[in-house]
Amino acid sequence: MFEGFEVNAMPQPIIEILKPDGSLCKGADPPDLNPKELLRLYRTMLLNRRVDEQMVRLQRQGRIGFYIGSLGEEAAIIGSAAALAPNEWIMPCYRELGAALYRGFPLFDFFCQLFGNARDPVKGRQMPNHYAIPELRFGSISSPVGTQIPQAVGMAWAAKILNRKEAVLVYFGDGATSQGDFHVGANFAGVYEVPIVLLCRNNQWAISVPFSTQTASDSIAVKASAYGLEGIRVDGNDIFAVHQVTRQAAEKAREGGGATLIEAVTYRLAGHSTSDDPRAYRPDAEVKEWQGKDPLLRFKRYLIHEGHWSEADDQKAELETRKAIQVDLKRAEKVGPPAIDTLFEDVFDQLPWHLQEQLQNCRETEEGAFAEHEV
Amino acid sequence: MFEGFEVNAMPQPIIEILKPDGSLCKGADPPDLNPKELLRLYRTMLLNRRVDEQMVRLQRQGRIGFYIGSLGEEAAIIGSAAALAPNEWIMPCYRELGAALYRGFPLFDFFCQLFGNARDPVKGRQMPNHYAIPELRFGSISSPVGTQIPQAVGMAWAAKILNRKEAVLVYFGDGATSQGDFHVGANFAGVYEVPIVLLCRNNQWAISVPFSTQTASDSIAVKASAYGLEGIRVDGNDIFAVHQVTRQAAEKAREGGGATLIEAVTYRLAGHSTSDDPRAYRPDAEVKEWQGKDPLLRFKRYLIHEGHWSEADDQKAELETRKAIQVDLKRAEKVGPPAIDTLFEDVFDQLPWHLQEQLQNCRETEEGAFAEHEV
Amino acid sequence: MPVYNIIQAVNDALRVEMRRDERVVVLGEDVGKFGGVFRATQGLHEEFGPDRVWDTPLAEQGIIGSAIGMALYGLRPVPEIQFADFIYPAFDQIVNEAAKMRYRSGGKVTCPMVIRTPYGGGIRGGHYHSQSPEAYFVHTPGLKVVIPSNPHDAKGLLIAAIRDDNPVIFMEPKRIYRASRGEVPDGAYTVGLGKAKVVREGTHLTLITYGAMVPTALQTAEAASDQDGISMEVIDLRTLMPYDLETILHSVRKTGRAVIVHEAPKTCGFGAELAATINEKALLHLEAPVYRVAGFDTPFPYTLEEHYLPNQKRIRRAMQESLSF
Amino acid sequence: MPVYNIIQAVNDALRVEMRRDERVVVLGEDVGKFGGVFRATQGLHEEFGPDRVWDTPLAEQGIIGSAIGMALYGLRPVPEIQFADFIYPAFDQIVNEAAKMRYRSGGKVTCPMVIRTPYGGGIRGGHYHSQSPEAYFVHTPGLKVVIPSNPHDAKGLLIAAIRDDNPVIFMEPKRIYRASRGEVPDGAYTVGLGKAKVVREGTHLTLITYGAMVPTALQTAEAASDQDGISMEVIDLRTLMPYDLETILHSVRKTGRAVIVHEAPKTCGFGAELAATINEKALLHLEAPVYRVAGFDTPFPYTLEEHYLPNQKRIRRAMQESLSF
Ligand SMILES: Cc1ncc(C[n+]2csc(CCOP(=O)(O)OP(=O)(O)O)c2C)c(N)n1
Ligand SMILES: Cc1ncc(C[n+]2csc(CCOP(=O)(O)OP(=O)(O)O)c2C)c(N)n1
Ligand SMILES: [Mg+2]
Ligand SMILES: [Mg+2]
Repeated sequence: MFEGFEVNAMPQPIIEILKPDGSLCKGADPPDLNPKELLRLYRTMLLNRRVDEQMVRLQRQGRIGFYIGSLGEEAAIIGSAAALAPNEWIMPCYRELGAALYRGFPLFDFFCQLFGNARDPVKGRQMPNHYAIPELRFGSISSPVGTQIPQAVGMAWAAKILNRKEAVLVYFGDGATSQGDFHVGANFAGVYEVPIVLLCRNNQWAISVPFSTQTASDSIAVKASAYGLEGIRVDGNDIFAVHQVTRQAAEKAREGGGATLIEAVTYRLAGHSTSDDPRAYRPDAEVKEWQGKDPLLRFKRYLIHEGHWSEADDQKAELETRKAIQVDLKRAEKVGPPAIDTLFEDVFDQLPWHLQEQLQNCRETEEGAFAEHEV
Repeated sequence: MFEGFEVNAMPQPIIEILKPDGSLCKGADPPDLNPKELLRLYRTMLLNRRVDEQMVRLQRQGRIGFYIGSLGEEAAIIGSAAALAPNEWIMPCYRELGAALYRGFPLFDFFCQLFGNARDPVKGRQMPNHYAIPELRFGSISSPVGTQIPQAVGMAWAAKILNRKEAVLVYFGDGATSQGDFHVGANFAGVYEVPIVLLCRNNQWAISVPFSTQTASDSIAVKASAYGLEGIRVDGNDIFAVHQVTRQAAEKAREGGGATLIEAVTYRLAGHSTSDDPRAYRPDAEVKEWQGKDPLLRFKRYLIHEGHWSEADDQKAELETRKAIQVDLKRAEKVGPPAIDTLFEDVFDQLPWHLQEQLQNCRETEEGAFAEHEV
Repeated sequence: MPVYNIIQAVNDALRVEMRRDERVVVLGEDVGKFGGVFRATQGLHEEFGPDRVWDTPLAEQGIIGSAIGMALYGLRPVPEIQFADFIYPAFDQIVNEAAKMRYRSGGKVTCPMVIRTPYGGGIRGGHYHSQSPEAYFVHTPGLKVVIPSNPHDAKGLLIAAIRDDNPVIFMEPKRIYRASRGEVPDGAYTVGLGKAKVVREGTHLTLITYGAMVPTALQTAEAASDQDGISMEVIDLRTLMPYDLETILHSVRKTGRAVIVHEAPKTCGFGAELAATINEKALLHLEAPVYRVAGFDTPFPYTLEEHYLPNQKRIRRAMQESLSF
Repeated sequence: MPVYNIIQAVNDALRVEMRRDERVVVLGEDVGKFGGVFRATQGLHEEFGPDRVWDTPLAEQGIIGSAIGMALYGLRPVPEIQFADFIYPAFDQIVNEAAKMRYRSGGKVTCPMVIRTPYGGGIRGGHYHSQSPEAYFVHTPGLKVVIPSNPHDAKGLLIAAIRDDNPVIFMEPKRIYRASRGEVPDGAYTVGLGKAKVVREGTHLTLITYGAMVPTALQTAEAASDQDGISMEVIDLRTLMPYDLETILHSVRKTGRAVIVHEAPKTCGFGAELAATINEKALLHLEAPVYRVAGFDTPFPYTLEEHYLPNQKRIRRAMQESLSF
């Protein structure tokens, strides 16, 4: 039959810099990050890892209702977030705690959000891990998969309209690329050449659905061609490679070069969330194989090998990290629930008559409850 | 910066067989269609063209409320429809009258639908051009752009499940490719390898929006790569090329080879519909250029050159066509509106209490009206 | 004062606000050079240029999704959905995202935007160019819903909506887009959201309606007073969320009778909320049940649309039932 | 008879129908090998194989769009939407396509399918794992809407829905998925769509509710009779469209008082339709206004969900208001 237009025949390089053993790939230029920057990245990854582990324990103990972490995906998240300027917007999915921590999200605020207590920045209205940090240019997290993509494109479009030389970074998973929102977001990004970096954490799974059932395309990166975008595949467990491609994509965006779709090839080492048991649907062997590619260990080896870090430093850092977590966790766990009045705030900028009425009705019905709930 | 994955650099051939002057392209194998088949195709194209012209006049005269035609796109539509077996489903957009006529859609039924009268197959419930001919395996036409795509994929999927060796053909425009429904439909088609031909009539315009604003990709065909599908570009004004690529894609589908995305490059010579005035947004020069590529004229020249047809035959055919149109139009225009009771039918298989009550109420209120409206 | 129709009033409101506030931008299918399929954005592309007015690809979820992003970034987008019937691909972005942004972020993130869309029947548009989906949005906490019935209100309400800090669904009565004409003040003025208007004083019965049904209601009221000496009060709600309960109750307490008129299907339509609330708050003042004259619970038809839509006959019938109860 | 919870009953219904009818197929996110995030499809993939049970890509509009196509082709698809909160990307396919297919084609094309989806709060799911969107679908002509409250009805209603020739939205009360247990007959049986059930007889007041609110209503009724000797009749609607008007009116005419309870936001919720219709058809029997105890008109909260959801306190309060009116 006629020669069809067979894109998938093309080879797709995966960009790598840092090998699992902590050494650099042959010919790869070392990251131009100074030791201070390198250690900030490492400490953030370490913190992200330990917070995740600790919060999963907390959930098992019934102290929080739910948790969703990023075990194994820290490099893809933190490496990319670090490539943006602090004033540039990050539009997250629900796994980018590392990006928030890199920008200085206080652990106390995070823990309060997990508890949904009176000090929760989002007032106890969303599930754990669904915070919003606009003061750090970090968007509001939502559960519906993919909705942040066209929104982020709209933000980048606005930045372009206002002639700000800013890039926007949006995160999403492999599953999200199947949604209409990914399609329209990427298509608008191409048509209006907006300054955005579309970063897909391809962690191979969408809850129990493997990448092979998500799409028949060879990769996520190849989808860029459908929108006239540049598509790049990068080793998502390689913090240097992720950082470098993201920085270049962001720079290109700032300079009017438009959007880039980056596929960070990584793996979700844990269950989808604390509600999930992955043993029901995937082989241990696969998990083991990816454990061998641990981004944190890889980075640590590099730092030690380069003399920026030592086992002693590491133990010290581990202790500090644990301590920091314990201190804020204790404080956060003491805070009571939000006042019931807060239920009615923020639906609109003001309380319309029907909400005033419902608040009044709720007040009267709950009587005591209000007292109980004061903080 | 890193070498991105630049698909758009690739050349994309447009498959052609029949030149505008009616001769075959060098090296192209002549269509394997016998004279009878050739003339059936031609007569259908001619009928499609004359019906469109006549109906636009009818609308201008206020005899019908609206019309949407396919001027200039007849080859893309009829050439592809003819490549399917009669028992294979066609899921149309709203411009595929030619496909329906090829399958034997009676003009009388079509005209009754335009009038929305008592003999309208869809009971006067939809705008002109929104019919349904399941008895000819031709789906129900809907206005929302793109919705038929995932539906057609579901039909092809069902055919596969039931081991029918059938292909499904779905039509849509260039604008439709921007919808989430195109994305999910094509993605599902790739994942489940369903026997479908996705045929995009790229007529360069979506009402007033040019293809260049619709997407930044080089073509529609290239989007196939995002779904692991084969993508083909074909001259949509070349009935032989369209027929051949569609037949091969359908054959591939029946044999378990999965889905194909065909981009038929054509042009909407008229306004979007009778509600539109294209002079407000596009240059005459562009229209003129495409008039020179007229698919009907091209085909006629070929037939005459090959001795299958003559000017005399053509005049005869024109007369017969006009006559056929006049006869059924007269009959159709005489039919009165549907009975008011029909308003309440077919919401569900049966009339629930609330619709019985509303019918009763309507009956009583309209009294006379009912009599008036009897056919 | 110039006399405008509703389209001209909408166009004027957009122009006035775009001149006043750089942050106001317009996007949608065919809204640019072409000026919109109903011409509501005509001339904006010329005056404000390609950086404030865009034609978009054919994707409602992309239009609303990116408009939300623009709002998050600080702009005041006014996206157009070409027909309300085509708003559903954007439904998730509207009800799960725009509507909940402020609440879910603890009030830290807002998305002020106005989604303009023509709604309603009477133009021989059949299933997909005639729908009235307002109840879906009224039922969604976090959205304001506004429906003008005349040029003066259209301009004043649209300007108020653009200046409002909440997402607003602004539904335009396309059936009377051109038929409804009236004096419209030059320049900027607002008609406050949440305020209904008594467009006809009366004593026997209260007709509550909005949008394209207001003229029908008024004609029915005139006919009723001429032919049967019945005095109907007619309320034009103008804003459905939050709606003006006070004006409604004040009128119903006076007349003791209410009939609600809207085009949307009756079951779970906005009229259900009004009837339920009136009964909840004014039961003892009611001399008769609150009746609803609405579209039938069927998809919107083509040929018989004038029988589907509330018309004078059906409103008169409900009036008589109420008065003779 | 085996004792099942609602999930097991749903699973059993699917198995029974898939054994009976080859055309019945299941698709959705994580419904295959994994058996669904709530385990409702557990074992189906093993028993019926990869040609009748599929995991799909993460795209609700793709799930429903292709399910519609399957139905058009002659299958009986039972797509699952993982949470009702995520049904909106498929809203256009549901309300503009599935709901209108029969009508717009003059009755020539039908699409019998059952969209299963868990709905409602009480599981600490916050905004996006707690919603009750039933009113959107009840307001859409062409859709049936079914909501069971116990294992017996869940199985019988789901089987009836699968055999029904219309598109059915089948909403499952996830809060009581496991908590609600009861005897479930083996094999196939149906509970007719459109028939409500009086789950508690009473004389003073009628509580009308459905789904996860039924147990709450019953507990409130028990408490009211124990503590105040008040006799409440409780109606479990089971089907919302078409709903069982006769059973409702029969009860309200007897008790003269009605309170409607649902989780969804009050404004334009299904309770509005019931209240409006009861007032329309039984005004003279009413001793008090019909009250609604519903979710507040806010997005669904997280920490304070038990205060958001109708609870015994709030139902009791409405009851007292009604009785003391
Ligand atoms: C619209 C929508 N559908 C379904 C879900 C349920 N859900 C939550 S996460 C998830 C999988 C997401 O996979 P992916 O996009 O790859 O992100 P990952 O979790 O792997 O980071 C699903 C199906 C949802 N949150 N939103
Ligand atoms: C969801 C939706 N949005 C908008 C419209 C209005 N509309 C009707 S046709 C059309 C353009 C379609 O362009 P294309 O897909 O290229 O098909 P063509 O008309 O060129 O054949 C638009 C915007 C619609 N019918 N449905
Ligand atoms: Mg994933
Ligand atoms: Mg087109």
